[in-house]
Amino acid sequence: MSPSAPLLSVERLSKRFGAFQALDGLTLELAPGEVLGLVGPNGSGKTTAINVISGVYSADAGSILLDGRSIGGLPIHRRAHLGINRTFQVPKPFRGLTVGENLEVAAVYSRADRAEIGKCLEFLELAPLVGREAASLNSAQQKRLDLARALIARPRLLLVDELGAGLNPVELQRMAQTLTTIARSGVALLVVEHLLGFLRELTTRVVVMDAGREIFEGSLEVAARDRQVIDVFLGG
Amino acid sequence: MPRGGWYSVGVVLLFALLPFVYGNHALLFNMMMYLVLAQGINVLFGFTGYLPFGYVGFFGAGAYGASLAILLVHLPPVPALFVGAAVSVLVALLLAPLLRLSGAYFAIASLAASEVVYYIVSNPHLVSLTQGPYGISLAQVYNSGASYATMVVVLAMALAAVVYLRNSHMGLALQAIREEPISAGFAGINVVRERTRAWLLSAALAGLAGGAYAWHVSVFYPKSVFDLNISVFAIVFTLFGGVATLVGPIVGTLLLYGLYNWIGISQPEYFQLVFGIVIVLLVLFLPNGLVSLLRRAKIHVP
Amino acid sequence: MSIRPILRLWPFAGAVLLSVFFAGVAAQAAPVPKVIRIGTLYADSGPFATSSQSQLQGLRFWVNDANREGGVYVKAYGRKIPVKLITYNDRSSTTIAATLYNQLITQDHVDILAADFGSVLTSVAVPIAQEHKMLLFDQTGTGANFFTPGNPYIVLTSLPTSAEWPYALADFLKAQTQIRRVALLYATNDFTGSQAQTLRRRLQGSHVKLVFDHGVPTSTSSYALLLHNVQAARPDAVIEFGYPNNDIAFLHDLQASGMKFKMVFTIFPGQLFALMKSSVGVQTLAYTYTYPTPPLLVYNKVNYGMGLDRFKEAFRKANGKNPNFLNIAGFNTGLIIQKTLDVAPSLDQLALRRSIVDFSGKLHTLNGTFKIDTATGAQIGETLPVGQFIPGSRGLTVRMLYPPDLAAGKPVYPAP
Amino acid sequence: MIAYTLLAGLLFGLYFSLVALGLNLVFGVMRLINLAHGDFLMLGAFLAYGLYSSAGVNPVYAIPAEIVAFVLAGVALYYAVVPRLLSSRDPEMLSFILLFGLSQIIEALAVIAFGNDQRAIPATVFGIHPVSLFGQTFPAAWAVSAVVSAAAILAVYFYLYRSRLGHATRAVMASRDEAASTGINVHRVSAIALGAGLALAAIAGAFSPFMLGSIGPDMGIRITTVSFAVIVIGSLGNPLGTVLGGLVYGLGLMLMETYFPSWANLLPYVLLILILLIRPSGLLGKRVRLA
Repeated sequence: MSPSAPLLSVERLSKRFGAFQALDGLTLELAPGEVLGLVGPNGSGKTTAINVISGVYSADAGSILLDGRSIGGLPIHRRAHLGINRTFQVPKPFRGLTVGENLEVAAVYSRADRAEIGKCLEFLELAPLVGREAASLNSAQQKRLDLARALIARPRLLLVDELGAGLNPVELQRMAQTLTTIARSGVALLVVEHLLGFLRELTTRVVVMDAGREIFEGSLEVAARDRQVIDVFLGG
Repeated sequence: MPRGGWYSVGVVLLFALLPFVYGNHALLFNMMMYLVLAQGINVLFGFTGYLPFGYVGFFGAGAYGASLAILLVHLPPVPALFVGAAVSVLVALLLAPLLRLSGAYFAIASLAASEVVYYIVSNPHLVSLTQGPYGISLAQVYNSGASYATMVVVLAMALAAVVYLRNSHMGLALQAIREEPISAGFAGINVVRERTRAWLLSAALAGLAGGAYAWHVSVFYPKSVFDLNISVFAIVFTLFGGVATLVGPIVGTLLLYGLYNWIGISQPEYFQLVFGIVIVLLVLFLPNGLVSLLRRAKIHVP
Repeated sequence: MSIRPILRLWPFAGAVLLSVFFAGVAAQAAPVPKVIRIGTLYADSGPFATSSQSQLQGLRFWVNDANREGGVYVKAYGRKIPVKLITYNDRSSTTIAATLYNQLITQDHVDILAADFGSVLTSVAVPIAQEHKMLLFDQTGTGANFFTPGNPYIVLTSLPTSAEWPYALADFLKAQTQIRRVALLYATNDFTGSQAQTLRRRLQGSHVKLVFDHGVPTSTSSYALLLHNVQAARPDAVIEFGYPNNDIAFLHDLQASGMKFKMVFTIFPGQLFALMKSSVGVQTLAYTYTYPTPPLLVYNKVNYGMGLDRFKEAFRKANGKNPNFLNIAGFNTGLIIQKTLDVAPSLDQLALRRSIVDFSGKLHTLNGTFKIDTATGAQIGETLPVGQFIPGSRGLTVRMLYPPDLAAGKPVYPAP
Repeated sequence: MIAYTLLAGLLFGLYFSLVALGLNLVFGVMRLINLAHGDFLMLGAFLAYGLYSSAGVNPVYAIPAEIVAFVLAGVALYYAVVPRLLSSRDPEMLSFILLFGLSQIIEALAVIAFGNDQRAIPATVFGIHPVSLFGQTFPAAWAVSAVVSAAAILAVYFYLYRSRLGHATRAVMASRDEAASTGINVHRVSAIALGAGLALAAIAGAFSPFMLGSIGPDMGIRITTVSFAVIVIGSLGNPLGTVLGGLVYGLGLMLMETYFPSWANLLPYVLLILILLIRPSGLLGKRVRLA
């Protein structure tokens, strides 16, 4: 499908929490610069997929390859150094630090050029807030800070978890542009999103999940007419 | 001068000069000891969020490590002090897996760990090694002036460590870990390694303080260097002043320990009551300690 | 921005303020004494509180008694001077005690320094006194390692060093032909650990065998299971060495277990009789053995200060209760201080020590013969005999058993 | 010998279950570790001691007084601080520190009120004859304490599984938010659970003079740690798992006291650390939150 060799390739990934099978053999691939949407009803395993790929949880079974190399056993910071980064559904900035310090610490420990901080602040419209404590930012600002913290580490694969939730239409529009710009620079994006309108701005290719499994892969338009997909969303 | 440097120099000079005008050196010595321990708690709790109830375990390990280096290996006291610190760090390394536990579990597990160290050191079967419950006598190296001077140096080291953390990326990284350990990982920080380093640094400070204390009193029993009240005092002083700052633990120790020696000498049980009430009020009304009042007034606190 | 430089000065300002504060506290020392200042510590809480307070009560009784006569005669000044007692509360903590001993020496400039009760709270005073060249009147701190020939700044006033306590006990056991198997249970601290060691050494090579020999932490408060182990060793005699809390818990659990041994020995019923009686009951104490001390033990050869009967009466009048041994120990410390001031040509601390050496062995108080090892300052005069509690119509009385010159009868063995 | 040790272990095991039960109940309902647990036990011990020494009341008859006093204290404590804490940013750590402060306050007040002497209630209060059990003789006080412990554990079982209040309590244990959304008065249920937890501690306290040795104001922190070890061994948040933890601890302690007495002091601490590190879920039960 993808013209170039895959950046990320996930095979038969499984994860169980007690009696609950959150991931059940998920398989997907992502090329550099590609944007893939991950959709599905609540509890279908989207966020778990991101958590397992990014290293927050370890998988019970299956493999995660980056550039063909297995990263399944690596701790989070090693994955970050290899180019995987992410945002959170509920943003998790370092609340006691200033905006500037949030990015400074990420830049230093990602071995990034300190000059990137300024660019990143500009790019995400955070420059005026540089001296503010992160805890004092509003939710949309915290989301941008979360994203900035991820970008400063120069990711090649960015996992985006429900970035649209809670944003107003103007902010949504800007965020879509921002993510598109990021993708155009060659970063692969895996986007978990409820807001299909927002997702449509970013990509046409989606994977639909249900009960930890992929039930559809293809364009958003085709998915909207797919029988199984409709059942899952409406009947589920 | 880095942020907070002048304050540190001031405090160290204060304790270097006070003995010339004030004769109760034991009081000054104990105050320095608590300053060091409060900063050690600060390194761990303030910067990483782990509350070590059993912090006194490192203090005791340092006291015993230094004493045994003097008694068994016949080292001079100052090198022995570093053996004490090394013993503390070794104990901390053994206990590093405790850092996998969160919040209250860590606090209680660390308390249990310090009791384990205490019961091993004081076990009658180890009399030939540790003197068991019969205590240590360092009468042959007793030197109150030199041990006082040593504690001044240890204090300087403790303050320098916190000034470093307040000004360095490591300090920033530790605070990031405390706030959001997962995000910290994505910021590229090796969470396990950084907080283990803070844990070892904190243990080393307590070990140095313990060694200097052992030298200064020169006769002590296991119970006196593994006394849980030492942890309690240091924690209360730190919380009272305000964590994750240089000045908070200093202010907390000088005020509360000063007050303790002023009033507490005649009515100590009322002091425990005051401590308890201070803690409860702090949690309910001022969880970030006294210095947060200054912050609210927009005064920068190093 | 202008506030910054001022803030930087804070530490220095603080230093000055603190210095002024402390200097203010320090600025008072009288060149000509209107009073003789005696400094000591006590514990009103913690494990040593009961004992410490009794000892202080005895010393304070002596102070009041001396001041009623216009003070004590001080040879150095050729006249009577009132005595002033300066005390602080160390809460049974050695850390606090160290600060407070320093406080007494450096801030209050006491003329005479007396230690708190027991080895633990005395231990920190030993190096401090030596450093400040103050003679430490060690009242009941019997730890053997306090007394070294190199340190003249200590003298033990009211008890022999603990290692000497079981001399009579060991000889008594060896003199009983029916006793062949002895169980020894002791708390692991200086005080009782050294007694266990002495007993062990002195019984070696005799017909008496230690069939059980076990140390427990001083904090032990339950002996039920240990007693079971002791019973399994089938001893003829059970010797328990502990602090009062240990002895109480031991006797308490012994009674609860329903076990009977032919001979049971504990330390503190002979020193703190009233406390032990109220804690474990007369029934439990009956026929057990102990080291009787004054007031249970009466020395008749008193040549200095009140005799026991006069003391008991005066103490009862002043405090509304009968004196215990530690009251007498504290009072006895006062007597030794009084005698020292009476004969010492100056208040120089080494002169005090030399005078004590001079009257050592010649002084007989209600606490026995005061005699120190002149090289180390350790007490060797006051000995501890062995006695047994015998129930009678007037409650429990102590029958002296050993050494022979004090003996008033034969032991009731085995205990009924 | 071994029979005696094992039987003594069972008696002590039941008693230690009671010692820790209240701590686990409170943890289950509120997810907070009551660091003052041991101090409440100490207060219960002094209440029983006071009733005995002033009026000769047998500790068994002191139980109703303990229940009334400590349920009231628990409910009052709950409404005074807990709702405020739960709404703060880091409720777990803050409440932990607050309860630590409370523990200091209780200890200090106890010293002021009772002094620092160790106290004991004579074992003769239960008669002077030891009790015979499977051919072994034990102090009567041990048997009485074990029977009272078993009764208290049964009472907790009936409260949790056979009463409407208990049903609501278990719902709050499962999920505070979901319980609230189904109309359960979460605060009322939690306040009662805290009261019950303190009362259980106090009942254990009434028998502590016989099982733990003499009582004093400073006994609290050690008991809190031992209790925590017991509930971690059993299972955190599962009150009946406490019984398993208590029995394991009681048997372990008696075996150590018999065969390695000088190392017995280490037992609760070593067990606590090992279980937290190796099997944080306890012998039964679910996950402990890891950092």
